[in-house]
Amino acid sequence: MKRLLWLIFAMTLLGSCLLGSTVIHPFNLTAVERDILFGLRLPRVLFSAVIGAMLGLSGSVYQLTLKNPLADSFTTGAASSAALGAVLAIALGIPLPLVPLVALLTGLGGLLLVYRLARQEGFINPVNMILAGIVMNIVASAVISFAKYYFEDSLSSIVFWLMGGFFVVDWGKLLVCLPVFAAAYLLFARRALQLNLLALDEHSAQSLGVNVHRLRSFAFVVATLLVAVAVSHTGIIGFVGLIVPHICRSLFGSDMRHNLFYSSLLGALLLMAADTLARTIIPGGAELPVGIITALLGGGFFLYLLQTRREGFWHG
Amino acid sequence: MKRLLWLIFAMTLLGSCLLGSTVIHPFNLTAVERDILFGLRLPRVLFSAVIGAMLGLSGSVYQLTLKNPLADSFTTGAASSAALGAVLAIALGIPLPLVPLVALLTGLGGLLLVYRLARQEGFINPVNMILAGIVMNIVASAVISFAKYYFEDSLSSIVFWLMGGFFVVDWGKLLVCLPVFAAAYLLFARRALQLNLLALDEHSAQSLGVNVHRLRSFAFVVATLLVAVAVSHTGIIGFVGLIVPHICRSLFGSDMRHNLFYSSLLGALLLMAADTLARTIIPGGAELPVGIITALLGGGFFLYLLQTRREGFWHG
Amino acid sequence: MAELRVDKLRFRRGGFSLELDGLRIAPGEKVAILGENGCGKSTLLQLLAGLLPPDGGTLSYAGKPLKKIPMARRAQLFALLPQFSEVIFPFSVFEVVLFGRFPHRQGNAFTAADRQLSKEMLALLDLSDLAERPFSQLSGGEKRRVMLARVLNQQAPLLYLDEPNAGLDIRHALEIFSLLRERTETIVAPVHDINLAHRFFERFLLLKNGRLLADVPRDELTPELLAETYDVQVATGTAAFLFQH
Amino acid sequence: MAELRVDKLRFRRGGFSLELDGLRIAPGEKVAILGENGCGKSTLLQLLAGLLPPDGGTLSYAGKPLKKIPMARRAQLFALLPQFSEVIFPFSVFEVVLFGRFPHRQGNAFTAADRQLSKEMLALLDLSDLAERPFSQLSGGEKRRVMLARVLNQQAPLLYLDEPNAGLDIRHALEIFSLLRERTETIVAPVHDINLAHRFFERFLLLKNGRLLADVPRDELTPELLAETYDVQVATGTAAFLFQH
Amino acid sequence: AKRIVLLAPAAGDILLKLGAEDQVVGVTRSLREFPRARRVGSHIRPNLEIIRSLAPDLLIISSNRFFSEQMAAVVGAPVFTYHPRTLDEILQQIGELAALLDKMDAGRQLIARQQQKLAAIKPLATSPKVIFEVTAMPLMVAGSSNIVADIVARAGGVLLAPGRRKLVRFNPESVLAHQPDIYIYQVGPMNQNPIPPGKRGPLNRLRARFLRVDELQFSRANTRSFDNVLMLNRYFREANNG
Ligand SMILES: Nc1ncnc2c1ncn2[C@@H]1O[C@H](COP(=O)(O)OP(=O)(O)OP(=O)(O)O)[C@@H](O)[C@H]1O
Ligand SMILES: Nc1ncnc2c1ncn2[C@@H]1O[C@H](COP(=O)(O)OP(=O)(O)OP(=O)(O)O)[C@@H](O)[C@H]1O
Ligand SMILES: [Mg+2]
Ligand SMILES: [Mg+2]
Repeated sequence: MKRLLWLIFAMTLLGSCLLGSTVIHPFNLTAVERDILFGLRLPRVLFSAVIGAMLGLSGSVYQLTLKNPLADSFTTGAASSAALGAVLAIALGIPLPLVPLVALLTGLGGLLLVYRLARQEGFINPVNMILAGIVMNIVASAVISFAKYYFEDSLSSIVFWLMGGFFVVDWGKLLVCLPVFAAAYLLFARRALQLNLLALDEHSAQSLGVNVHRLRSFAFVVATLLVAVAVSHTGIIGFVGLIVPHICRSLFGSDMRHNLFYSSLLGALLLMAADTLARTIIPGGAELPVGIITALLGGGFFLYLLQTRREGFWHG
Repeated sequence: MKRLLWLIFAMTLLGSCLLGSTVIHPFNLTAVERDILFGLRLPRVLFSAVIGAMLGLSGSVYQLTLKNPLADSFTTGAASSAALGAVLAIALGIPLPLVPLVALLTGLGGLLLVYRLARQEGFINPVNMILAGIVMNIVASAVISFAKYYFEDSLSSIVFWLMGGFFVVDWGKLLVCLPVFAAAYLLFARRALQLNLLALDEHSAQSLGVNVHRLRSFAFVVATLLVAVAVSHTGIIGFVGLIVPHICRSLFGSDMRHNLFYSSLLGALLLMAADTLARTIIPGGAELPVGIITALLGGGFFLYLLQTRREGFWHG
Repeated sequence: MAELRVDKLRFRRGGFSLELDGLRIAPGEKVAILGENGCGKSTLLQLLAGLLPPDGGTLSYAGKPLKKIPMARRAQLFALLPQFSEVIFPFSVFEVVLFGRFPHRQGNAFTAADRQLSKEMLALLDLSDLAERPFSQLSGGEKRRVMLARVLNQQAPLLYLDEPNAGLDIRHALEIFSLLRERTETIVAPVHDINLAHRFFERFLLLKNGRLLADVPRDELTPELLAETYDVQVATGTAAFLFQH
Repeated sequence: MAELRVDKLRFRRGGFSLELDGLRIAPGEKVAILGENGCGKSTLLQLLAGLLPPDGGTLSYAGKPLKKIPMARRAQLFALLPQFSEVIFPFSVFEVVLFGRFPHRQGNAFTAADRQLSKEMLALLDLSDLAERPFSQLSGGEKRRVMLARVLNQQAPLLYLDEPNAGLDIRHALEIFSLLRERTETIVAPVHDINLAHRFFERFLLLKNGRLLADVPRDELTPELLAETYDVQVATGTAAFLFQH
Repeated sequence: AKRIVLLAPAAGDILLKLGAEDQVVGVTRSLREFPRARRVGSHIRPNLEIIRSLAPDLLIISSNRFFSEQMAAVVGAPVFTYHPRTLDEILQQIGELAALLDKMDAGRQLIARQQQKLAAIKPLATSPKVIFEVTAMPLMVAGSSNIVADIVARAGGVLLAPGRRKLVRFNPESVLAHQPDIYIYQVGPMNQNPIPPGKRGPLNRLRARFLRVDELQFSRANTRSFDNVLMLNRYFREANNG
């Protein structure tokens, strides 16, 4: 199963590199083709895979730490607070390369706020995290709406940025995101066993030697960082973080050691395939926003699983 | 407490009628002023109150039936499926008075789909409702994104419509929405005792004589109808349905007999006040999207409660 | 006559199957269900209460098939204490107990009489001090007693109590069992404490692997039967504490 | 010496307060905590296990203050069976039991030895047939046994078991209690079944309203003491079934 | 510039009139006037790969600054932003474009032709108060930085512009309170099938003339804007005469 998935992944990667609005002859590259392949397409394909992996991974962790099947980067306020910075940066005309930085900063700010709100007498519990996330999400979304309204000249830029996508990718961005993902993945994977225990009640987990509050805080902070980095580079790509972990739990079991891995892999696969479709499906070079394809591919598969193997999703 | 709230409500109502981009002298109405007051302002104020009440009421019911503090008209897919119709209608240039109708139709379609997906061997349980709602939300949002993308000339209309607000209000619309709200409120209020029992586990509730599956289906359908009607007339006004029920539970206890009432009243109050601010805060007749004010007022109050009386929110 | 009749009941779920060929429970009988973990006690109770649809066979109460009795009416006939219960909103103890009056509500509000009854029920179960406490802030046994109070408050003539003494201390267990014994309700209750069951119940259904091993009155509950049911050695008459209410 | 020491422990929550002036529990002791519902047994256990911060007083294990023992180390010293437990994801029984090996993990995976031990633990608790079943599809007593298996799998020298026999049938209760009696671990366990506790435990803490009423060995557990603890009348030596493993 | 990628639809008209049709190698999908150019996606979301494969030496973009700059950096071609807010700026940008395209003569002629159109404007006795509806639902009207504001002003009217923005979300009751003389509403992709304002509930009390215009004629700031000035000027005069 794992090998099959890797195979599919590799084939999708290859296909994504060769398909596109301009044809590429792999054995007979012209200079322009090489330019397009290595300068534009390959980084974009890899980037979409990394972002997909980031979103899948963060969703997997959020659902566990918040103990809620509806938890994702939206409900925790992480996506909106990062998006807020980007929107303001775009609206205020801050130079391009700084936009992800500003987004990251507001994302971190949001994280801090949610974290402070969720803590109660030093403890952090799922219900409080949810309530605090709601607050953050409300406030950030309100400010984003205001920016859309107030900076009307930037409205279309803002809306399309928010829609998310891999617009202009260079190796530099990839060099930022890949290490962030790799670091986060390693940090989580090293704690996969402990993370599993968060599915138990707090006392059981704690008496097994897991510092539940610290682990929850840690997982929350790292997942939010992932989301902030992803959102700051690509805008809001919804639902990947929500459905991919459910799909993986249903297919590969609840064990977080698998869920972390498969959520990343399936997230990468989904986003890579969706982006390839998004840029090739309409003849004439027009691109669909990737979120549309993601939703249709992912949503369709989720629907199929929901019809066929409902038990594996969530206890209840 | 109840009396105080009614008093505040009445005062807000009065204030909302007198405040606006044109000053109204209540004891000395000119013809134009009378025209504005009775033809435009009063219906709008009342309409905002009714919509607020609808959203608050539906949120209160959703959180109970889905047993999830994150449940609202978004997570159930109700808002997006209704918005979908409106967006398509706007984009395709269907005459404006028909937009709410189309929205209502897609809203009902979405409701049917979610309902069918959530049923499993004739039963309907919260986790399935949540998963089905996720699917609906994904699909509807994807199609909305596609419409934004494909009909880019209608982008600003779509975006501003989605942002929500009380655009063109006449007594006719009020005459549609008020009875819908009243009917739904009565239907719920008559079942308030039974609804309370949904907070218990399924077996306890059922053995107390509540047909849990039927009641859940009923509550879900009526709440979704409310949302579909509200969204179809005013676009998406977020968070009212999410935070108002939490605030009311925290202030007035968990009993659904109170929660239904106060969620409606507070929803009405919040939206009425927010709309009044939205249309008066910028001098010169320009309007802010009401969602911004709603989020700031409601979110602020929620934050305050979260800091001071966390226990009353949700068991856990 | 408000008799409970079970005929050729069949139910399967996963690898587990339950079969019960015939059972009559007369009004006022106090029936304990004994059997080891996973033998199907809770499942049987849920079937009897109409919460699980059987795969075959018929259930009837007072001559009327259970299927034909509307759910609202059932609640006036049977009350169920599930093995596990939950309350997601921060309701108070009093509110939870008051829920028990739901099947007898008049209109859409509880009457003063309902409140009065609930208060008495709280007193009966030694919960008066906890009336205003949020349900979530109780100890395990206190929660269980609240749920019992809710069930008794339902005033149904037939009570299904899934391990009514689970988590209760000995005084409360005794109080509640003697209370139950003196009441006129029919009681069907899986119990794990056999000595307690033996003292307070008069009829015993011995269940094993989803089959009825025996259906005996108190004086026929022999050590041999118990040994067969539980696969343990049983003796009688050995020294032990005896608690008296 | 791996002794558990408690000095001047103070804790309050809402209207409830717990005070324990001094307590020593020696390695290998089997201590039952007796007391009525809400007297603070579970709270005490959580305090001893370091899950609740006390408002005053000190707790130490093997001469070391509990606060100074890092959480990961604690899990190798104490294991806790909470009164209620939950699992939100559809984990299998085997996976849940394997979790018990967490404190002894090497690196980030369970070893073959861990799996082997877990299998043995499943066999010990009569759960082998259920190994692949999702935890959520078990009966109440089966769930409880799975959690016990998880706790024993932790191989800690000090076990806090909150009502270890709750929901267990008599055979499994006996099996598990005799198993526990023969092991070398220190055991501290609130128990409601006093006769069972009396047979298998050697020391008794009698708790009432958050205060220690008595701390006695088995032969000093008199009917009078029990009567005072539970406010019931207690006699001895009356006829009852005696179950033998 | 010999290989132009045109991402600002409004500038299409000017390039045609400057006779630069053959220099345009890529256009967005909404421009149908350049049949030989390749489609490079929509103006908000152009396709980078195609643009780069066209090897352009000039990008003409509209106000979508954020993505355009980013894109230019990747494509490596100079960028011209076409974003005039007034008639004077249109003329100025025509001149700049002409210079870039090496069509100075054509540019001068084009500018002169537009100035001629303006010369035909006749003064009005009184300036009508004008509201310009961009979309009916939600009600949004043109603000003072919209090209419409300058068109109306040049035609002799006063645009009731409630804010220094292009679009303002407006309050129907404020329309009543401002009592405009002329209510212009555009019909087109942004405002499809609006009910004529005179028949709309809140506005039917308004004593104003209602003028329906074509969105595609009005929303793009180019040479057509000058024709619009003449048209409105004529209309205002008729209105003043009853
Ligand atoms: N979260 C809480 N907040 C406030 N009070 C609590 C909370 N949990 C328990 N209590 C109270 O603390 C006291 C001790 O509770 P504890 O759970 O320790 O009792 P216990 O001896 O274990 O009882 P049981 O036999 O029912 O399990 C009780 O009076 C209970 O009502
Ligand atoms: N949801 C479920 N899906 C599949 N099998 C189940 C489910 N719930 C229970 N079972 C199985 O059905 C059988 C009977 O369960 P039941 O809960 O009736 O046992 P019980 O006699 O009440 O046991 P206990 O004494 O432990 O409460 C058990 O073998 C159990 O594993
Ligand atoms: Mg059971
Ligand atoms: Mg306890």
